[in-house]
Amino acid sequence: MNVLYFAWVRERIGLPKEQIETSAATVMDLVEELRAREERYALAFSDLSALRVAVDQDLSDFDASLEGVREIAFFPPMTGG
Amino acid sequence: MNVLYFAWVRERIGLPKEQIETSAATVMDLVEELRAREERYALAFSDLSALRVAVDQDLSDFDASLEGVREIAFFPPMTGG
Amino acid sequence: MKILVQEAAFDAGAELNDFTKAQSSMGAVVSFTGIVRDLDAGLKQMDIEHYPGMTERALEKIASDAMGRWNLGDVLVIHRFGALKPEDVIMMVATASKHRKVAFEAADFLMDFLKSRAPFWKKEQTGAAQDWVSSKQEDENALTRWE
Amino acid sequence: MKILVQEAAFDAGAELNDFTKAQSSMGAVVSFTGIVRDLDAGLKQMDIEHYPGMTERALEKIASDAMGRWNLGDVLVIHRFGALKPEDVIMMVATASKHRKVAFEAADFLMDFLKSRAPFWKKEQTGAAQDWVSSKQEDENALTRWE
Repeated sequence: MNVLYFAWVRERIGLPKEQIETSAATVMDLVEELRAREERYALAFSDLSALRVAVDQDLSDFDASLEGVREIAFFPPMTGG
Repeated sequence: MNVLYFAWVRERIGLPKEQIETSAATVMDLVEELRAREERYALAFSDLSALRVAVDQDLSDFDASLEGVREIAFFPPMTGG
Repeated sequence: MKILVQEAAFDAGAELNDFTKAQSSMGAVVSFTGIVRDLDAGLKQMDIEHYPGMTERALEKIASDAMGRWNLGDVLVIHRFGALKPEDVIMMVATASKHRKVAFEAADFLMDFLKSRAPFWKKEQTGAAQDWVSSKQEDENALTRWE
Repeated sequence: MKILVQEAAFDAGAELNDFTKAQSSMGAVVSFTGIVRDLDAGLKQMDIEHYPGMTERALEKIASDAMGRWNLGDVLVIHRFGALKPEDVIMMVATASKHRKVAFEAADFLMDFLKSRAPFWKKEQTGAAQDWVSSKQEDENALTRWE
């Protein structure tokens, strides 16, 4: 699965994108997996209320299923316009 | 006093502007004077709810005083923009 | 504040760019452009009559009221009179503010007052017929929003 | 519907004119232009990051939602990404309708959703400091107006 990071999430984790092999069933499961990996992930995902997630390029929720999903992205609330 | 007419008021009366000597105390008095003059005035001023009045270039009311007034204008509701 | 009442056509895009360039601490610019709409019957010409002198006074009052009511960087109002054709630009307003809500609200306010408080009258010519455009009760009602 | 996501600068006035000229039965055009605001501390640069692919999807959804909700002649959305300087134009939207209220409302709607539902992130550089612009609760709250 492609995992993308944007803005300060990308900066904290230190990369914009990575390929992850996972059997996580939901976004939240994947977050727990990442948090357990390394300090920089734990830091980036420490406050989920400050994060948004997109599943296959649609804004989604942390309890969304990852079945059949090819791309997931984590980022702070958007500030366009 | 300069009396100005715009839009269909101007068309009904048949002129855009005239100088009128009057001792009318209020706009309404002047309207009565004009109505009594000729049919075309009576026609133009037949329905005051369809008319607006400006006194010295400020939107005003039919009971406004004409004391010291130099210019008065009659016209239908405005349709700018 | 720039207020123009003129017979000549104007370039709304160029005016928007000039207005925008003059802003440095204002992040939001809203513009409204009014265009002569074609009619089902086929519009030949739209004549816009106005009251020289009072028009400028009225527009200045409306623009000043907006500047007094909101924190605006600037206000632009341009309104044409004379003979216009379908698709001609009739008028435009623009507002600049730090905040988008304020810029939207002020432009909306300008348009509501310009519609029923600035002395312009439109006449539509469709073939043989000529008709003065009637004012709408909803336009008069719109003003109560700002009381 | 014209939706552009680009790094290059664009001419908002020329875009407004093109958009306006394409209208014949719509009398009202509203535009919003967002400009990089200078800061008290002195802004050196604003970097706009975006999510290629999702950005276009999100903007198309927002524009389609507006077209579905109101009777609009057309909708225009242009948003830049990359490195911008103070006073640069960041983005613009435009809406065309028969009625001014509808054109205003639809532009307001587009901006509300573009602000918190399109994947753009702004970072401000002032001298040595760099800060991601925080989202505002009021921007999130603004969306409830359209429910």
